[in-house]
Amino acid sequence: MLHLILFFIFAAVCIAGAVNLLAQSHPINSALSLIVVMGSLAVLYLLLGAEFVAAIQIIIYAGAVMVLFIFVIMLLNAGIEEHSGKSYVAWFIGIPSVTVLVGLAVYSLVLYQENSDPAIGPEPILGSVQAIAHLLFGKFLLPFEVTSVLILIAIMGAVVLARRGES
Amino acid sequence: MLTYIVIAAIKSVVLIHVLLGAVAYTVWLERKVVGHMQNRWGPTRVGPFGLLQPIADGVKFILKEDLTPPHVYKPLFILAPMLSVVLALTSIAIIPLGNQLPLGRWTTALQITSSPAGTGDINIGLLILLGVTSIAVYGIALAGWSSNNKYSLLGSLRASAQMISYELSLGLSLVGVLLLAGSLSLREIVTAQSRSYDFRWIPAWFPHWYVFPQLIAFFIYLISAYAETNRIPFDLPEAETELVAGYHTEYSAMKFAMFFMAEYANMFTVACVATLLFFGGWSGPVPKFLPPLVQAFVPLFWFAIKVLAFIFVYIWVRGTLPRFRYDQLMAFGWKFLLPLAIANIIITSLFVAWLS
Amino acid sequence: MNSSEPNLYLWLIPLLPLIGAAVNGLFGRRFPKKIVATVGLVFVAAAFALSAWASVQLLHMPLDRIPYIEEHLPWITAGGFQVDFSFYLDQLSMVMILVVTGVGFLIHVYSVGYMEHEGGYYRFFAYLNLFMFFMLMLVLASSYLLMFVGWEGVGLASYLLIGFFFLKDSAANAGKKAFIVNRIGDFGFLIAMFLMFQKFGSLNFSDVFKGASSLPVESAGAGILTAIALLLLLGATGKSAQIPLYVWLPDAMEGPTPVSALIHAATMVTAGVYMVARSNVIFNRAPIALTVVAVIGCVTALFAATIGMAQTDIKRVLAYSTISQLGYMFLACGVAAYSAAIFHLMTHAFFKALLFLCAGSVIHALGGEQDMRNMGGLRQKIPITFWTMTFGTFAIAGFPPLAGFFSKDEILFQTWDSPYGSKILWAIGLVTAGITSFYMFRLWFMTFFGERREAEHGTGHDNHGHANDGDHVHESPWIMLVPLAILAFFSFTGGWVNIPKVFGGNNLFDHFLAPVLSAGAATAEHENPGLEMTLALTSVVVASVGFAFAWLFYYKRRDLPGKFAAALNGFYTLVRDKYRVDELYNRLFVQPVIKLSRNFLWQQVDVGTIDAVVNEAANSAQHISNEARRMQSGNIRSYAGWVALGAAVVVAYMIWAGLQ
Amino acid sequence: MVPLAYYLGLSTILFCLGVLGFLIKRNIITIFICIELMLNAVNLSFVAFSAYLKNLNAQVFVFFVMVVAAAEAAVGLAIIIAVFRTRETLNVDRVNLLKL
Repeated sequence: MLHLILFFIFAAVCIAGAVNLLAQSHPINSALSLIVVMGSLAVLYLLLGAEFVAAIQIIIYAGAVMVLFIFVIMLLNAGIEEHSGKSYVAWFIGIPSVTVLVGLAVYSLVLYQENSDPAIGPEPILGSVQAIAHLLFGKFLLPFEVTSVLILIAIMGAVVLARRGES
Repeated sequence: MLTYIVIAAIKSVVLIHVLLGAVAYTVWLERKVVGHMQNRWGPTRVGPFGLLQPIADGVKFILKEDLTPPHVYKPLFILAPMLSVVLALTSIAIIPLGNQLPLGRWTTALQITSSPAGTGDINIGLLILLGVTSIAVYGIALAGWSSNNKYSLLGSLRASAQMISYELSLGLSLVGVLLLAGSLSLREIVTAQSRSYDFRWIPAWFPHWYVFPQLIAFFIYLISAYAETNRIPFDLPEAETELVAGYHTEYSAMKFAMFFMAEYANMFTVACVATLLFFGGWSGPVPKFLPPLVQAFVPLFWFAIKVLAFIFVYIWVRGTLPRFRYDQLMAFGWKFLLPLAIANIIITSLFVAWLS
Repeated sequence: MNSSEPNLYLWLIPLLPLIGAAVNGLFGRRFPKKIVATVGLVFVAAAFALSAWASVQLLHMPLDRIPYIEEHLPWITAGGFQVDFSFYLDQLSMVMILVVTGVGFLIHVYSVGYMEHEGGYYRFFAYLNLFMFFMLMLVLASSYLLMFVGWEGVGLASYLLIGFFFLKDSAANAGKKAFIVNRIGDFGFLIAMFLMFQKFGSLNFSDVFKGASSLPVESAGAGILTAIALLLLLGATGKSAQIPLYVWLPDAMEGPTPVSALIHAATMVTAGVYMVARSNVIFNRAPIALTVVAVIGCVTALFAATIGMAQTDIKRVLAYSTISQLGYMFLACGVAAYSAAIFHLMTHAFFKALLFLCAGSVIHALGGEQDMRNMGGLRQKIPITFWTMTFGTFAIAGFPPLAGFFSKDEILFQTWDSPYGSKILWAIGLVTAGITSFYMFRLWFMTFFGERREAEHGTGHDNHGHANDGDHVHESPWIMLVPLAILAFFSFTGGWVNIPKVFGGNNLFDHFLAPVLSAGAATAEHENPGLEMTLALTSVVVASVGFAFAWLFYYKRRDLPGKFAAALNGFYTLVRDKYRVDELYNRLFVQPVIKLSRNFLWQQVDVGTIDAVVNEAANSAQHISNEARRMQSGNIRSYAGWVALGAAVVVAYMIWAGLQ
Repeated sequence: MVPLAYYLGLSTILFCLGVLGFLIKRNIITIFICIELMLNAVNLSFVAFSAYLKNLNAQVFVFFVMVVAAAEAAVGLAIIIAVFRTRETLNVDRVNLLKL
């Protein structure tokens, strides 16, 4: 019961944040509202018993990635976005197909809801740190290392790209 | 369930007030200590030894005109200080101050986020702590940007860069301790430190604090903590000589006070974490002759002592060391502390593997 | 290959020359001539030693172990079709490898001296080693397909070596001619292999022969075996220069003389004979094919011999004699006297190689002169060459007790006596023998006797390092003479391995080869010595007659030949122009093909169809992209729109699929 | 007890909002933020599934997604800075040529 209430609260916050993200015309507001979304998502993760994911959601996403965004916004001092000409493809193909996507998703979810047993629920604590660690350093060791390489490459790329072109 | 919520609420109210009081008196303490270090008296006028000085300051802050300059981006300008102070206070919630506290019918843990039974602790306390501190950047960054002032902007840019950079070495320095304790729960880490050593040749009475096996990690933590809290010698974001007052140049009255409080609250958080991870938390001798209720409070006393010691060190360093140059700061963080922390992790993990 | 059998390392035998070829071919350009020669010789010598050792091992093997098959990694495996890199050693292939490596080595040695002053020294030895590799593959192969690899390989090597002086048009063309004519034969060989696979489901000798021996003799009429046999024969005629595909061999004389000796006399051209002998099981069950073989061989022998009489180019004479000797071998095969064929193959390898090398020595001595009319009186000038040449000439003419005598008489006797043989064939063979001895002695007299005649025309074909003047005629260096001596020795004694009973021998060679060759074949047993004696004497007489004529025409009365030719002018010119077969082929086949290619294949098929398709494809692609380009507006959001559309479609499909 | 469908529905809504933002926003940074939003939506469904199917692998995948997102943010923002240096604008409609 408590779970349900919390879910609805934070889901509402999520959607509100996302909508605000679109509504705002200033990128920094969009960024902040995304942070809100992330925070509430972290809470939802906790509800789902994925503590580790929740924690790193905060640390990595909110604490690092979004800071980077804010940082760039501050650096470039990005102002209100101007309203240039609209893209017809985006309007007349993109948005309809998005609505179609929503419709399909809802439809399939309804289908699923009809023929799924409500008995199954989440474990209290599934994503304990130990469990994740065992997966990460056992079964998924190679991908893990590969991601570290990826990060390294990303760092170099960022440095090369952002350095002033003294050429 | 309900009682649990109520108790939690009560606890948090109490704790916040205690913390704010502590913050206020830390300011007093700081002024005193630094004063004596510089052969001055520090505050003496208000009350005996100027003990009422903090209250006077508080009144002053509240009564001052809270002006918002034009050209600032208002919503964020207002949001920023709140954000920082709220986050600073939040992090205290995770910290366990002591063992169970018997209160008549109920016994509860001296910690806000403890399970209804009052015994347990959230498994990932430390992670949450790190998360909260990592969010703390926003307060400063937004403040600087929103106040639309080049000094503020520079200050906040510096601050955010510096905090992100040192967050790494801070987190990594803690990993060593985690490896030894084998848990992320602060309470378990503390209990792990009450175990006796694995080696015969160390006497039993000698405290099994992780500061001894993790000395390097401890110093890394200390240094990065100073950077995290933007204290001297790393207080570049508010370096008066370079950029007036850094990110809170444009702030006044209560908003400024909030930043102020946030800074000191963060100091407390850091000190608490250091105490818990490196100095055995609230563990310490409990004299048996005292009445049980008092006995229950002795650990809290020990904890407070250790934390205050840290605060003192903070002040001491401030009174002693000059300020770094920014590039020095960054180079030091990335090129020295980080590799050192990683090396420490490697050595520790090898050690642990060897033990098991 | 199970461990109980002794390992003969057959795979090394072909490999060694290949290594030599690789080394010389890849790095030879930088080596000095000495190293090139050393490499070339060492590897061939090693191959020879190894094959000798293997042969000794084979001789000590119990007969039930033979053929010794050495299987290595699989080569082609497709469904039921399986061909391995495996080698097959029995008495037949043993003789072959010995001849190939032995004679080959001697010729290598000879070439060191002969090619001294030629360009592309390393190239020459690389090709020569390559040829050795392929030839050994050919004789050691354990399946028709692997044999075919060697078959093609030697064709390639011979092409390269004929066209060795590729700056000379005639040489290049001769190479091409040889290659193309051989293709025709290979075509027959291929079809034969298809048929075999279709019939026996395998191309390994053992399986094919097992299958074939289970079939009845197609005495009634032509069956599949006859077809296979005839197609194989086509291949053989191509490789061994028999009618109708002999035309390439005389032109092949454009190549350096050692090449002519090695490839176009001793080894490669005998591959056809080897193949027919190897397939004796098939031929024995196809009497018609056998008859065809015999007739072709016989006719070729006579035909080539007659041409040989009128040639003036020393190498061409030898070339035609080679053809006619090969004809003898085919005749022997045709009368199912395979051992006789192989025997003659061996002896022929000796004395023909010898003759070519001597010719080469003569040419070398005369600084590239090849026209016999400009020779003469070389007896004293180059005595060693003269004597060795004499051995060779008497051997090929078939005077006892030289090698040629025994092998040729064996053949003639079999032709007379074997159930497949006939008197007519024998008669032709006999006549051919006479002609052979005539033109050989003609060559001998014209070259070595009388007085030296100056060069009226025709400078050297073999564009040789020396200045083309006959004044300082000199004997060849020892490195060329030693092989001559050895070969001379063998052409003297080579025949003694198969002395028939009449002369107190006991047909060692026949019995040695019997397990392979006379499997179910009704070869004539030497049961009536009287007849054999008579035949032998007859052929000796005929040979001496030929000698006498030659002596009369080209030594005693040199004016006679001119008169003679004038007397029967037309025939003489016809013979001199080799019966104008080349012109005939040219009109019959070459021109039509060229016309077809130019008018139809080029202008219609290539330009009209293929190119058109390609161009059209390119154009349409261009048009399409011109349309599609509009999508690439560079506007990120429109891209996003397209992506969203795609996502919607995919999701819709997945849901639909899930509902099915 | 919260049904799985709720979580999935939420993640769907978030995702579609992200796509929508990508379509209608013009500021390149905002568009980038929308991408992050989509990633988060996906993560949510990952975690939900892992919780309901009692299978941890999905959470590991979330971890990987985050790593990728971090890398992408680093590079992407660097690109944005470079673009801004040359174009002096963050409006994607103005950035529609590969070369200046």
